[in-house]
Amino acid sequence: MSDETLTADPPAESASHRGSGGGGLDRATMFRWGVRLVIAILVLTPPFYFEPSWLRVGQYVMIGAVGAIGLTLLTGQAGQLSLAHPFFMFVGGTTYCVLGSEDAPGRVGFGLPSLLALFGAIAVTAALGLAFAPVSSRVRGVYLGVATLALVYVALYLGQQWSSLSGGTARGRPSPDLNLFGLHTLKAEPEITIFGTEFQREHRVYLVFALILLIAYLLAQGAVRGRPGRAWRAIRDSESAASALGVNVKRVRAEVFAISSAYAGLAGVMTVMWYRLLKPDESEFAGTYSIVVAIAFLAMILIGGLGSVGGAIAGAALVFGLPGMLTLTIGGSEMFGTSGAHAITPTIFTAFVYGAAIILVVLFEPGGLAALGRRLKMTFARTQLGSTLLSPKGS
Amino acid sequence: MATSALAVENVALSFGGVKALDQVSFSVAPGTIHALIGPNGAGKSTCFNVISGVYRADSGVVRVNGNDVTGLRPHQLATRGLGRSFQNLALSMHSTVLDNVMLARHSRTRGGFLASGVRWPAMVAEQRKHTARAVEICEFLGIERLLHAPVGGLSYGDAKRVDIARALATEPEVLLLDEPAAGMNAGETAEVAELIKVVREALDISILLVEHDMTLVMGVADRITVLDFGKVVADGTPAEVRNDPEVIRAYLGEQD
Amino acid sequence: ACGGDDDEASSGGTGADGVKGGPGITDDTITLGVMTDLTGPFKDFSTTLQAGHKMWVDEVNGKGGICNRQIKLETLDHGYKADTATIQFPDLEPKVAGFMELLGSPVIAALKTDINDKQVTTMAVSWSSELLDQPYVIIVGTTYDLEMINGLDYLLEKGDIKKGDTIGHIYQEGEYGGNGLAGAKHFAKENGIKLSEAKVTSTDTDMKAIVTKFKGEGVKAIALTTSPAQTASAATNNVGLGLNVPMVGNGPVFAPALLDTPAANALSKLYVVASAVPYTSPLPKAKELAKAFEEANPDIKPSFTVQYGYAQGLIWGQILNKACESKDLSREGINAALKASDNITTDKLVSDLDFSKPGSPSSRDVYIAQVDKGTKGGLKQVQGLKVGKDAKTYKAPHEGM
Amino acid sequence: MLLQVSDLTVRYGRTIQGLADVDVDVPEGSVTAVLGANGAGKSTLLRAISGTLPLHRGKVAQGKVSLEGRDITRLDPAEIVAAGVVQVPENRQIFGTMTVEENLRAGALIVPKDKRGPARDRVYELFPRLLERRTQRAGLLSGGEQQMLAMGRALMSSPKLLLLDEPSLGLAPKMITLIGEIISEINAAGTAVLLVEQNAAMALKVAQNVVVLEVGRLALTGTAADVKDSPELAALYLGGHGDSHESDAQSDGEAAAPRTPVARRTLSKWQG
Amino acid sequence: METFIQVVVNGLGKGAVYALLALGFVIIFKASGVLNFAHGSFVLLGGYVAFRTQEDLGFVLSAILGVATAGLGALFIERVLVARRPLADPIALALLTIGVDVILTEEIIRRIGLDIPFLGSPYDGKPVHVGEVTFFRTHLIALAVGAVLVTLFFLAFRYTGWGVAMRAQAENREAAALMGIRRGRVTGTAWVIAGVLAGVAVLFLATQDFSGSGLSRSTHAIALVAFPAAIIGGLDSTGGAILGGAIVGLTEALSAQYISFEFSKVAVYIVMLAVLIVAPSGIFGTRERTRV
Ligand SMILES: Nc1ncnc2c1ncn2[C@@H]1O[C@H](COP(=O)(O)OP(=O)(O)OP(=O)(O)O)[C@@H](O)[C@H]1O
Ligand SMILES: Nc1ncnc2c1ncn2[C@@H]1O[C@H](COP(=O)(O)OP(=O)(O)OP(=O)(O)O)[C@@H](O)[C@H]1O
Ligand SMILES: [Mg+2]
Ligand SMILES: [Mg+2]
Repeated sequence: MSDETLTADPPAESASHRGSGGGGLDRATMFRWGVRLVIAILVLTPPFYFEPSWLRVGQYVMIGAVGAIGLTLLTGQAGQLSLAHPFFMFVGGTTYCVLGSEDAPGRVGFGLPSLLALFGAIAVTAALGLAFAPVSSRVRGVYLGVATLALVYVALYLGQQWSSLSGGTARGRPSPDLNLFGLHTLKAEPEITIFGTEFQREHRVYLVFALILLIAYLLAQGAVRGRPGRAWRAIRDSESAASALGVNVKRVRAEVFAISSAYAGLAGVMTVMWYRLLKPDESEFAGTYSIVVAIAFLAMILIGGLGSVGGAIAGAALVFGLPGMLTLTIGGSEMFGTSGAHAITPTIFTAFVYGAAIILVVLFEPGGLAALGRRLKMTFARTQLGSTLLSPKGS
Repeated sequence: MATSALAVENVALSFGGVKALDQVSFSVAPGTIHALIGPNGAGKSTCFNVISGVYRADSGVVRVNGNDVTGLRPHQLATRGLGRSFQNLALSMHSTVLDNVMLARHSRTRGGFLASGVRWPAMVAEQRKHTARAVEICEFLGIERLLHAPVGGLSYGDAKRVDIARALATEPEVLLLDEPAAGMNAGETAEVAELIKVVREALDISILLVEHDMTLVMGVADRITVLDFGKVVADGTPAEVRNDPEVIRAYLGEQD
Repeated sequence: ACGGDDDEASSGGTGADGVKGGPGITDDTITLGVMTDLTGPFKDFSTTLQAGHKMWVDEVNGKGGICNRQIKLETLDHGYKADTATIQFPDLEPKVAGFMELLGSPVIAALKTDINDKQVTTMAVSWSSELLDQPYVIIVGTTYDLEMINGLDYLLEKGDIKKGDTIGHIYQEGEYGGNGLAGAKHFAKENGIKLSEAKVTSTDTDMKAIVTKFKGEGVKAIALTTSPAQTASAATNNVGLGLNVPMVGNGPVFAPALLDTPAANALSKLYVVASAVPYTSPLPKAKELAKAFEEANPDIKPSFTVQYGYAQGLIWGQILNKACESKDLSREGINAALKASDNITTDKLVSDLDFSKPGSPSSRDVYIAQVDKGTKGGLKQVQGLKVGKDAKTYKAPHEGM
Repeated sequence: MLLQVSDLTVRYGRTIQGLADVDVDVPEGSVTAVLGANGAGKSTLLRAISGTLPLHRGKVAQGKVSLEGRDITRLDPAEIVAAGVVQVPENRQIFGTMTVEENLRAGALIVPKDKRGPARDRVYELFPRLLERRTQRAGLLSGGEQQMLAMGRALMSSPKLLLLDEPSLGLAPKMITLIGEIISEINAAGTAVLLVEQNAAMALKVAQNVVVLEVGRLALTGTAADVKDSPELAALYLGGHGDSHESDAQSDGEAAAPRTPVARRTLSKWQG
Repeated sequence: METFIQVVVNGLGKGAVYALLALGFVIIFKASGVLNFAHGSFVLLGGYVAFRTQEDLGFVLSAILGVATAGLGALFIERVLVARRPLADPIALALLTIGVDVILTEEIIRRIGLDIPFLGSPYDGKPVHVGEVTFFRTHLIALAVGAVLVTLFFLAFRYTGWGVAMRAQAENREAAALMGIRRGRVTGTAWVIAGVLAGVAVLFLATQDFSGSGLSRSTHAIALVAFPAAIIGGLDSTGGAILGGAIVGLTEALSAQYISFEFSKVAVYIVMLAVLIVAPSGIFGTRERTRV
């Protein structure tokens, strides 16, 4: 990607060197908080306006965003190409189900509290990511990309073979409810009413996902701007230099792979919650944990701008969100044929739009949406209003 | 005799048929500037690579402050007070200058994914302290204006300064500089020479220097070792080396 | 897709004619949902299935509809993708009284809990007996396990296989193949026959390795629970590698388009077992439908799903009529009508169906047809509706719960 | 006039100005030296001539480069090479994964087949070290060896105009002398050379004309003899401290503070 | 024993086609550093054109037309999309190929509609029996064609300036431009060749000897199976592509026979992982070595 995308934003700690000094509530800070407030409102209010279908699209986007953040850390920041996300999603989802549900005939379950199961899933995927170190710290570039593809096949195979854990391809196994201190996220009943507003299941799932995404985002952003991020970018650019400066390259490579795996594992848990079902795929080319999904994640982080955490979310909105949104807007439309051998059905149309969107992004903004955002910000900063609001001294 | 800051003893390394280093021995006395010179391909950078753990020598021993460090990995050496710059600028071209320099503080600071992620206050405070130091070093090298510029857009000479700043930022006891003045004109080279001296004085460290600019070498070095075809062919004070006929023949050429 | 319209549709009140309404019911229409695959692997299958639906809808509406209401279908294509279907479902569900078609095992699996939560009666286009524990899911006809048992019974009767023989079974990963395998296992156990299993995924198309293995093991017949493409490859290699044994497969293993491929000649030893009539069945109703279909769709290759789709309509018609009689077209009313239906008939397009015993397949009878290039639709009926001896005794997974 | 650069202004990205209104002439058969501090725009000038600016996200904003009267300002680099201009870029840029020999082959792609062998022999004769390392991966050569290879690769073709960006970078004193001799020799054979050098002594020895750049602008043009003979000029532009001629280009055109003189810079010991 | 021989014969036959596909990946990767995800759709494109024209033109002409279309299609994509972004990172270009792949595949599958397109009727489905062992003609011809094409390519690569130019420009665009190498020509040629190889491969892939579905989404997917073949051999090695193809074909066939069919795909990847742990750049791939 273009140079710009690969640059981390200047580290937060360095702000003091840019002369903003004082630290009081200057206009820039106010502006920043204002922007955050607007985003928070935009993200948190949809449950009150949108229908369940649309909320599901939103939830799905957030799953993609969490996974994509993990991948952008690994691929964008640390330069390790990985297609193994579906594998870790699958493992995360499976672990959550195994830990969180009761033992049943033909199905292993530990019946742990669901929150514990959630963290267990993250821990297990992180550990597995670490266990892949012999490959992830030795193999590089495209070779690593295809090597990680092996894991997708392993997931497919294990999902089929190990049905006591996965539930088998035929039926899968239901997701345990996420019980957040008495709040049943996934159960249809009871509906909770707060301040006269009904919180249906889709509302609850949406808000819980938003919370997870927020935490995932903040952690990643902090790491990127801080010490780990510097090490990642350093090994991406020159391993020997990084190592001569005191970075344990093998360890950092293994660690970032594990972190990325944990993100994927979390996305896997969310996936299971979204479907309320864990179901291994029947084939490697179609399904929830398939190669198509691996490529979709790659597309997200590239569209978003390699290495950019915010961009990963934007990329997820496009890649995971667009098809759903199109389905809902044009799904039953008469404009498209639904019969006949060669009809352009909404599904095909959606694929065209998706493909075209990818091409357009690369052609017109090779730095991804993150670069576009930066550019808009720069343009805004040059306007009268922008310069007053954004100038560090608020002058 | 005080233990030397850095000692290379009978180090040999060959690549295929090429003997890049052939029983090389020399030592750097504490607090001195020691130059390593020799024709192109003589094995100077290879020697640096062996000292800093990038290459593993076929035989021989490397000591830092008297301790045997042979075979340690580069990052282990970095934490033992060995800092180095690179002949061909191994910088992160897409990162900012400050980012590049801060990397050198990696092993001196704590803070993994979670601590950085939640911006653990103790960690943030520590990072701030180290950032201030990184900025101080950049000011010292005269690149403070470029702190937030991506390295990729710098001119060659400025990039070279970033590389030196980064080596300094590891807070080394022994500093290895590989051609720090390459790509600089006479005035800038004099500036670098001055900086090297200041560094030695202010930080009280030992410096091993590879450089082809004789004005610089002769001006700053306390002692010089000359390599040719992987062998030490001369070792002495600048004055001795300058007049060594073997050195003139192999390296300096007929000066006018 | 914004709110508003579904409020009227889902008005739980009672209509002008005193019939209790529900989602998808208005005073003059009954809306049924269709979630199908028009772009993915089941494109061929669904295209003709939709034609069958349409024939039924037109016919019923021509006669004044059901319960004085016109039937309307809301169709969505999910392309065999569970995620798309998961998003579509909450959008479509409030608008419909029930689902005329829900296709695709990953989709059905993903929507199972939603279907239960919303209590929406759903006709699944899947014949897995694994689904029989679902109170709101209708399976029309015999399940895959029973199809397979019936088919193998047929070969046994014919003398193609006997006790002590080995037979090979190629089956697809997932609900479909798993259920077929359950049948084959039952048959093998009952008859002292050795079973060599080979699992494939839906995207595998080259069966050469498997047939080579079967040949090495000396199998006497090949059972298939596969996709048509896989069937074609298995058949070609069966002949190509010189194995040449009879093959028997579940309903979905065959598609008429295969007869236009080079595999056509190799397919003549394939027997297809299904609870729906073959396209060219001599049955009068089947003939009538075939004729109507060809007139309306000259450019689409015919297939048995034309009649099957029509039969699905007939079944829904009987359920809705029953619900109408009880003056209750609400979701509960429809499901109660389903549960009370112990003898639904479809002019023999599908065997008679009994939905009153939860866990038990609605029928055990099958048609057996042989692939025949000369026949339209490619299948020549070789045995009318019949239950094999092992099929009678077989106990489905959720039976007797 | 072989090469005429007139009124050239170059920008990197949208705002960074690399060169402003620069005029340089390279007469046929001459050696012209380009001198200047780090960041003065020397490499930028060569990139503008060889057409490789776009590869650095830069573009010619104004002005013109013409070769023998033909406008080559926005031509593709390959076409400019075909027109007879070959550049040895800054920082070597050899093909690291290819062997020494393959690097030389890559240098001779535009040369008729029968000329390739002799050209290669000549390079090996000039740099026997390269002959010794013929089958070695170029990326594993020492810095100086790579520099020799970069030079040798350019010598494989016989251009009208050779652009050299710091050919003495990282070379031992003896090798620098040799490079100087080689430049004079190919110049004598008819090739004009535009030479960017930090080693002013060597540059002044081989060059007839001198151009000095300062913060992207032309500070001086003259003959080598003039510069050598004028101690003030020499001190000001070639030997003096770089402090006064600092580039302000990076900081969006804002006037930047010059580097603090070395004498006033200090570094305290780290008290960690 | 016969079974074993049969298994090996099957494996090598498939391996030849994998090698053709793998070589296509390798060439594009070598010339432009791009991992081409659209390779599968080149396969579909060539196959589709050959299928639609074979009734009118006969097999030979339609095959030539199909191969040519695949080559030109690849060139078109290179010219219109890839070449437009000379500065883009190879990964961004890989993304571009994903976009192209989605559209092209979806469109061709839509056009195929309910047809089941088969190719290769002159040699397809006419096995030769030698004792108990069956040789499929499709496999034999694929082996022969593969050997010839790969050798030709290898020679061209070795002994013409084109090979050097290609590697030079993949490694350092600026330096290559300064050698007078025209980027467009070199990458353009590479894409054409890759497209042609894909077009040739489909003439074997869409046969009943190879698949039961003719040309379908699965054909497209097979192109992805060639990934491990390219990787095992080493992405920048032509000889490696051949070896990789053979290894993948044999691993698949042997593990399907002696372990289980469903394991065979995993087996291929496990073999690949094992190779990579020992040789991180494949068997013949140039080890990424840098010095400081
Ligand atoms: N990794 C390697 N593999 C093979 N040969 C190598 C390797 N590293 C160095 N060499 C060879 O060893 C010799 C010494 O190289 P080295 O880089 O140490 O030289 P140097 O003294 O630093 O020269 P310069 O002044 O040109 O930088 C050179 O001839 C070089 O080609
Ligand atoms: N790719 C680039 N992007 C942005 N700015 C650039 C780029 N390349 C050069 N510059 C800027 O343009 C100015 C001129 O740079 P140039 O490389 O031409 O200097 P130079 O005279 O060759 O210096 P040196 O002697 O250090 O090589 C510098 O200020 C530099 O920061
Ligand atoms: Mg060196
Ligand atoms: Mg320069």
